[in-house]
This record gives sequence, C-alpha cells and structure tokens, in this order.
Amino acid sequence: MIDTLIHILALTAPVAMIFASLFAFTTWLERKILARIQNRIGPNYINIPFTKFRKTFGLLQPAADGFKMLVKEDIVPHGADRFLHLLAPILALVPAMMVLCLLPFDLPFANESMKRIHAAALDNAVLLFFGITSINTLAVFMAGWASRNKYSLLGGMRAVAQMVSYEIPLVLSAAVVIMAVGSLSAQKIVAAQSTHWFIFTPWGLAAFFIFFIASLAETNRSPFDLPEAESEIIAGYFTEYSGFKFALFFLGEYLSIFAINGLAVTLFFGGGNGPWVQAHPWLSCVWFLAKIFGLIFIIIWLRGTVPRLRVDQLMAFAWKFLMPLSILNLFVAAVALKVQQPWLTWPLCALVLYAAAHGLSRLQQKNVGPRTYQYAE
Amino acid sequence: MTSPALHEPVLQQFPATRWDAAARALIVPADIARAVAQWLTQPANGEFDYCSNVTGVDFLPKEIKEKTKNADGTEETLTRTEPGSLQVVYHLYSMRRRTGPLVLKQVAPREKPVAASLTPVWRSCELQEREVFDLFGVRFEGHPDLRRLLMWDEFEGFPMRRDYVEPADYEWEPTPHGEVLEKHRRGKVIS
Amino acid sequence: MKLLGSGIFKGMAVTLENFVRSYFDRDRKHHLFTKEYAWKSDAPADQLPARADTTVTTRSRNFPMLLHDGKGSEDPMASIRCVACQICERECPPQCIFIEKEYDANGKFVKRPVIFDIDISVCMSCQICVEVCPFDAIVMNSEFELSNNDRFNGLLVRRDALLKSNDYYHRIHPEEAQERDDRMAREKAEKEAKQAAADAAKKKAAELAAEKAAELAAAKPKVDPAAPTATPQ
Amino acid sequence: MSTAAPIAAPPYKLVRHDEAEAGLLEVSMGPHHPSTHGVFRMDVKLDGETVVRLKPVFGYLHRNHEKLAEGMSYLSSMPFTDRLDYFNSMANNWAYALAAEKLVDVPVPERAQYLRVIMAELTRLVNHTSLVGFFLNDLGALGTPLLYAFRERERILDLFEQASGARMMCNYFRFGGLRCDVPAGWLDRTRALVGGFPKFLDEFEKLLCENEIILARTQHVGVLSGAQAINAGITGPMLRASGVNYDLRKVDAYGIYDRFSFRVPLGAAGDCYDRFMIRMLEMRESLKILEQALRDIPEGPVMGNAPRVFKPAAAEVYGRVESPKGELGFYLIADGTTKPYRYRVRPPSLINLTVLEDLCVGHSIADAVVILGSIDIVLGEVDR
Repeated sequence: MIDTLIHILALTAPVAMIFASLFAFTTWLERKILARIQNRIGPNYINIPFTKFRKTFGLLQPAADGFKMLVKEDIVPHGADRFLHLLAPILALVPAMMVLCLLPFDLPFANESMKRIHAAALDNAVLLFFGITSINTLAVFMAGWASRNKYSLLGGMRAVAQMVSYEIPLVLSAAVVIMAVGSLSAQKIVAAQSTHWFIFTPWGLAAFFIFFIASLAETNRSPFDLPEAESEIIAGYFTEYSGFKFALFFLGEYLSIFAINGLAVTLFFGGGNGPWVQAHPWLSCVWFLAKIFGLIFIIIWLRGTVPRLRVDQLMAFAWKFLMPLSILNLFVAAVALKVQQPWLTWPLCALVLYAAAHGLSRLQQKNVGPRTYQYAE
Repeated sequence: MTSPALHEPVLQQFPATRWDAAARALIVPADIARAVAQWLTQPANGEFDYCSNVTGVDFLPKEIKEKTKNADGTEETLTRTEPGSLQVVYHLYSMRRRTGPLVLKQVAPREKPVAASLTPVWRSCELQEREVFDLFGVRFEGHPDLRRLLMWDEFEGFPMRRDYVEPADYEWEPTPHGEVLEKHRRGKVIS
Repeated sequence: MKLLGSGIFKGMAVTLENFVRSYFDRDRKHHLFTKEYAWKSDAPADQLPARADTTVTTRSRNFPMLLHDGKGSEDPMASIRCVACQICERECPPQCIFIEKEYDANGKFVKRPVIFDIDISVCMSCQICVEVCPFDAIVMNSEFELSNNDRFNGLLVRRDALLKSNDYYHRIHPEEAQERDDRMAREKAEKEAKQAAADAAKKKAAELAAEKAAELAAAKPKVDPAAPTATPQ
Repeated sequence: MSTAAPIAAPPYKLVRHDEAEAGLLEVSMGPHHPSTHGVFRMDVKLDGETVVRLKPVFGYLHRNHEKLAEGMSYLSSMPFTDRLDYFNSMANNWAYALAAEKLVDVPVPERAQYLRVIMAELTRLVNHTSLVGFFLNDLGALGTPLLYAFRERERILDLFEQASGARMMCNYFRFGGLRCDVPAGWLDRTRALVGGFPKFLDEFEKLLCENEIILARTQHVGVLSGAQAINAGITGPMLRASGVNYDLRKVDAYGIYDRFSFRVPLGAAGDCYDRFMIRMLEMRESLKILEQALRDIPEGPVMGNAPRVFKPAAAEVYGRVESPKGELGFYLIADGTTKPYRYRVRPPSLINLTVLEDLCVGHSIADAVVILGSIDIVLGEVDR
C-alpha cells in the first residue's frame, strides 16, 4: 500500500512543480510577447539583490512579482463575507492543480508500475477533467459575491453566464474525438493518434477551433475576459483582492490555461507524439510542453490584438454559432467514421462544415459591416 | 462682426428689444426672451438653429463723474452711480445658412438675478446655463435641471462675481476626521 | 459576407508583423521606440546633452536660471545681469518668483537682488519671465533631474543655485544664446551710437554756444573800450 | 469588549432611495474609473446591465481658469490655455490668439500663418491617434492600438519640443504671430514624418476597421441624429459623424485655410463606429493640408510688429477655432486696461457631453463606456 502511495506521490509532485515554475515563466513570456507586439521592450532590468548585475532580461520579474504579492497587505472589505472571501481563491486554484495530473504527461523516470497506476486509475480522464474544471465557475462567482462590491457582483454574474454557456461547445467538441477513439482515457487517445493527429481531419480541425475558442472563454482570456473587464467594471470579481489572494487567482488562471491547453494537445495534437520520440522516450515530455507553449503563444497573441465582446454578443456567439456548429460537427464526424473512405468523406465534411460556418456567420452579422463614407467639399 | 442685416428683423418684430451698438448685441428683456428665441429658430427669419456659447458677465455699479455746466456757468461734478447688472450673453449661429454670430443679451439686476432659460429652445444651453447659475447666481426660469455644475452642492457664494470674497479656509473639505470635523462642529466658517 | 473571423485574422497579421519585425527590423531603433534611460548619469550635472542621450533638444526648456557674464572662477554676483526690477515677479502667471532688492550700507539701491527665489514646485516653465525681462537676465535651463525629498527647501531654488554662467547657456542652447548675444551687442552698439551722437550733438551745441558767446563777447568789447576810455581822463 | 466609539455622524447628507427604484443597482462610475478619461463621474442606475439613468457630475478638475485670467495680463494667461485641452495645446493657443487679434488688428506675417496651420494640423493628428487608442482601450483591446498611436504621437511631440521647447505645454503662439521661428531642418523632419504617416494609417486601418468584434461593439451603439446634434450644440467630428456638414475650417476659413484644398468626411448613421471612422478619415485630410502647407511655406519673419504692452481698446470679441474636439471659442471683453474684463472659454468637450445620457440610456454599461470614449472628452477642458 505504502509503495503505491509513494508512486502516486512520485507521479504528481513533479507535475505540480513543473507547472508552477512554468507559471512563473509564462507570466514573463506574456509580458515580453505583449511588449514586442506593442513595439516596446518589456521588463529587462531586474537586478539580483545585493549584486551589481543588472541586465537580466527581466527573468526575475515573476520572482519580484511573487515577493511583492507576499509583502502586500491583504485587505478584506468591511462588509465582505470573510470566510467566502478567503475560500474563493483556494477554490480557483485547487481544481486547476488537480486537473494537471490527468494529462498524459509520462514522466521520463517513471517505471512500469507507475505507468500502470497512471493508466489504471484514470481511464476516464476526459470526463474527470470536465467535472473538476466546472468548479472554477463556482469559485469566480463566490469571489464576486463575497467582496460586497457592485463591480465584483457584476463581474461574478457575467462569469457564471459565460462559463456555463461555453461549457457545452467545449464538451461537444471533445466528444467528437472520444467518438473517434472510443475511450475516455487520455493514454488511449494519444495512442490512437500515433500515425496521424486528429487536427489533420476536417472534423478534427473544426472541433479544435470550437474547443480552442470555448477554452478561451472558460479561462476568461482575451476576447472573453468580461468577468475582469478593466474598462467597464474595474477588475471584475477580483477587484477587492490584494496581496497573496490576488496572486492565487492569477496562479489558478494560468494553471487552468495550462490544463485546458494540455487537454487540447492530447485530443488534437497527439499528446507526447512527435519525431524521434521512439528513439528517445524522454522527448515526449518536451513535445508535450512545446505544443502547449505553441497554443499559449496564440492566446497571448490574441490578447494583444482583439478587443472584448459584450455580454449579450458573448451569449449569442456561444448559443447561435458554436453550439450548432459543434452538433453538426458531431454528425459529420459520425458519418465520416462510419463510411471509412477518407478520399470521399473528407472533402464532403469540409464542404458541409464550411457552408454551415458561412451561413451562421451571415446570420450573426446581419446589419453589421464595413461602411463607405461620402465627403463634402 | 455681426452682419447688420441679422438683428434688424428682430427689432421690428419685437419692439421691446433694443440694440446696444457699442457691444453689437441685442438686449432682450427676460419675459419675452423665449418667444424671441423661438421666433429666431424659424426658417423664415434667420433659422438660428445653433446656440454656440452662453456666458455670464458681472458689471459692478459704477460711479460716473460728469462735469456739467449748470445755469449760472459754474462747473459742478455730478456723480451718477450707474446700477450694476448681471448679463447672460448668447451667441447664436445658423448651421444651415452658415451666417455669423447674432449676440443676444439678457440683463438682470445684481440683487435677485433672474433670467429666462433658453434650454427648451436650444438644448446646448443646458450645461452652460447651469454653469452661469453656479458661478454667477443667475436663476434661470424653466431650466429642466438647475443645479450647480462645477461646485459641490453645499458650496455657498458665487465665485465668478467681481465682489466675491474667498472664505478664510476655502481649502476646507467636509471630511469626518480630526480638526476639520472640529471646525465643522464649531459652526460653518464660511457663512 | 466574409467568414466571421477574417477581419480578426487581418488584425492578427498586423500584430504578428510588428512582433517579428521588432526582432529582425534593420533599424530596430525605428520600431522599438522606448528609449533606455541614461544609466551613465554619473557625469557632472552641467554637461547635460553629453550626459544623457535623452530627447533634450537645444530648445527644450525646463526651469529658469539667472545669467552672469563672468568667467568661471570669479564671483558670479559681480557680473550678474539681473537688476531686481521685479517685472518678472509681477508678470509670472503662477506667481512663483520672489525678489528682494539689495541696499548697500547707507540704504542706496545697489541694482542687484539679495534674494531671488523660484519655487519650482509652482513654476510651470512657461517662459513668460524670459520674454518680459528687459535685461536678458533670466533664461530657461534644460536641467530636468531636479527631484529631491525635501518638499519645502529642496524645491525652493535660491539665487546662488539659479545663477549660471553665460557660456553654460551657450553650451545648452547654442543658437538661442548666440542670437541673444548678437541682439544685446546690437542694442549696445545702437545705444553707444546714439550716445555718441548725443555727445557729438551736445559738443556741437556747446561749441555753438561757445562761439556765440565768443562772438557776443567780441561784440560787447566794442562797446566796453569806449566806456572805460571815457572815464580815465 | 467595549463597544467601539460611534463613528462621528458624517456632515454630508444621506440620499434616501424611493421605492420606484428599489430594484435598481446604483453605481457611481468615477471619479477615478479607468475609462472616464480623467476625473469625471457618472451616477449610473443599472437594471441588471442596462443603463436606466445616467447623471454626469463635473467639477473635480475645476481650477476656475476664467477668474485667474481676469487677474492677469493678456499674455500671462496664454500658458494657461495649454492646460485647457492638454492634448492639443497649439489649437488652444491659436483660439486665444485669434480672439485677441480681433481686439487689436495686428497683421500676422505669411510664414507665421503657414506655421500656425502646420502646428494645428499636427495637433489634430496627435489628438485623433490618441483618441482612437483610448477608444480601443475602452473596447478592451489591451493597449496595442494605443501604443501604436503613442509611437506616432511621440514623434510629433519631439517635433513640438524642437520648435517650442516643450512637448505638451507649448505656449508657442503670440498675438500677431509666433514666439520664435522653427529651427533649421525642422521642416524637413516634418516632411519626413508626414511622408511616413499614411503607412502608419494603413496599418492602423488594417488592424481595426474590419475587426468583427469592433464592428459588433460599436455599430448601432449610441446613435445621434443630425437635428438632435445641432440642437444640442454638438460640434467637431461628433457632429460630422451625424451627417451635418459644419467644419469651421470651411465655414469661417480663419487663418489661411481657404488656400488649401481638403475634404470633410461625413458619417451617415451617427453611431460610435461613425465617430471612430470620421476621425480616422479626418487624419488623412489633415495629411493633405500638411503636405500643401509644407510645400509652399515662404521664408520671412514669424512675428508681426505687435505692441510691446498689449492694451486693447474697450470691445467685445468672440473668436472660434476648429479644435480636434469641436468648436473652441474665446469670448473676450476688453475694458482698455492690460487685463481682460471677462475671459470666457467655450469648451467643446463639455457641450458634447449634453447628449451623453440620451445616448447611453437603454444600452448596457459596457456600451456606456464605449459611448463616452467616442465623445472624446478631456477633463481639463470640461471643468476649466
């Protein structure tokens, strides 16, 4: 019994540490990429304390931020519900951390028994994944309500509406891959993609687009960051948070980005598969992380470009565009998988999906479009 | 500046108005001000659809010494005090006809200044009349929402008047702590 | 009607181009417009342009300074231009200049300021004092690293701190200083010329008067010799 | 535990809510709200997310600029005009100089007229790029358009610093001309900048004008009809976005604007998207003016022979200029002394805010922020 506990500990501890340190790296990466997009340099002068060494390319910026958060006073508003105010950031962080070990992240030093434990315990990884991440909605609304601040309340209500309505396209687009593989276990899904990744099938590509957009909404990132809209409701649900609780929210947000992108990589990009993986098995970790950081670059790139949607447009986009498209994709994938001739079914699938997307986008943009202007002399 | 033709028709139409040649402005009594304004917006007579600027001006009573020769040839200086006045000046333009400013003035006494609000005619006067009320104290009859524009509501006095005396500690802010509260409890310093 | 995301992709293409070009652009300075602050600021304060490659141009004006024509070593107060006429004190919009005249032992005004303070927390470097000063005594400096932690005395700059030499002025604002010196030289030349003309006129008038007096004197002696000759018989 | 000492009764009045509005959420957005462009407060009554009532509150930045001016000479209040609309100090200077020149007709030399047009159009570029940047910031695009706009603004501010000595507080105009001539090489640097500007505008339009989220968020939001705009005294790009052709550079043709050929873009729908696009198109027209002005600027003095002490005869004067925000007017009453008897500034930002409530009621709070952003106010000018 003891050695299985040790094995489980040996499996989960490194994953938690790797992703926590990657969180620090990602905050630095985000600030540098956003800076370069906006023609500036980003943090580059953090001198190591008690030494004259100054030019450190800002790599110590996350450490400096972390220390600052520790030192900052942790203010709880007068009328706030103290217990819920403390519980909300914990509830935002713990599910994100738990979900990380569901990912098919086979560690290099894992021996046979560890692999069996990992595989046996989690044969329904994807189902467990969605179950745990939906706790995040609860945490955000708890933070919004407990802060007793009008702006947080607005932020909290927006978060609930957004996350609930984007959960459905997320799950439906994952269902397509599960239907193709026939199992909920992450290892089997990765194994099924050893020859070709699902992203390269038309219904896989459509499913990935829907999954990626829905995952943006799930983690409150760029076009869907309404719960924390600075320009409208100051900072949304974490307006009244300062000090380390604020840092916990950020840690929770970034870890859920890692988790959801990890799932996207497992479902569509074939987990740890990549060239030379047979020769050096430890390469699968590197490939897994590289693909995750590819998706994270796209997320940061989107954040630097695109403004924010309004709440009703957000809802309309989820229910009127993503939902019908993902259901149609489900049927199209079912037909394609049944009729096993790819040269016939793939072009047909692509055609049907593209036509549906066009029709729905015309529906979405009825009286909106670029205009021409006349001039007066 | 004002082309002479602009104000002639108004004089014929409303005999009560008079033309102040020095300031090239049309003095309009308060009671018929809104009628004149309504009349001016008609397309037939000038179509002044745009009221660009509303200003308050405070004239203090002035003593004017005049040397007059009375009957027996001796010179004698008469000091005549010209009564002060609070004037509200409107600059009207016509956007469609692109005609120059027609300056309309409402003259009100300094003690209890009252003027007719032209906001029902031109919506642009709303905030500017509130500012004239806030800084000069001219009450506008018929203004939809006459409150102080720039000063906080508990402020007393009208700062832009020529005879305005600043309160001793005008930095005072009604904050509920320390010696400021003490000052407040001892009774308003600015009475 | 294009596909829903096409406008967004166009925008993302622009940001990606900016991202890539910021690394591989030939003249990187063109694209990354944030300037690095001059760490090498330990050079002495008055070699300003050399010290910081900031955007300080030969015309940028920060807070005013008083000028004196003396060379480096000797006492600046000897050659200070300011005569404490207090025009700038009156004209200054935020009223941040404070001047007191200097009186010597027996109370005669010595045409120099004892106290000339500028409160740089109030001053908005608007250069009105420079325009109204008839003696070109006050000009704008470009020194901008003036922050200090003492709110009252630190930000009240006294006369000696304000006083700078004319060649420092030539170093930071060369063509403006040159133009100002030429104008002063021209005015001085005109004044001398007028003065000289006035002297010449006075001298000529004096000669004229002398001649007239002489000729008057000459005329009068005709009469006088007659009179004295009469009396001695 | 002894009960805490009762907190002293606050001297300010407590407002009692009446029943009809029991269910509404009252939020006071401001005075330090990230998207109110300065210290400006809006008391908003929300039914869920939609705005039911919106009362703007002014006065947080009120410095009583007009009373100050009555106590100082005409020249001394020129630097204060920089601080009215601190985004375009040259346009404010020009409005004041224009009004004062009507008091004492001082002939302005040719080169000064051309330089005035160049400086005014450069401030229009600065103002419109910054406005588009802030507008996108209110929409949620995290800083990227704003920083592209600020990159161009920095270049123009460097030109201002080389010409007038200060980046934002230029204090460069005088009655009868300009304080000093531009340094050597300045005109070539300006020609280079004006040459490179269209490339930046194309990049800006490619980034913004077809973005579906911007289209969805700004079209049909805050619609203002032409008649309503004229009656409410709206001026500037906001008026032209509602389709009314009224541009003071064409109507009054002050300075030498009649020598330049440029067009005035007009909007059709009068919503936030039109107000945003009108400013983008106006920048292209300003570039045309700048090219023509830079092409045929003559040599010569920049300062007419203005009197040493500015002491105009008693008169009343109203001078107005097409500042990037609207019609900026100065109403001066001179009484023969060196100090103006009455000095009044007609603030375009304040009067454009008259219709803020009409535009925002019925929209969501996110739209209220966007509508305020499209009106383009600067609190230095609103509160004076």
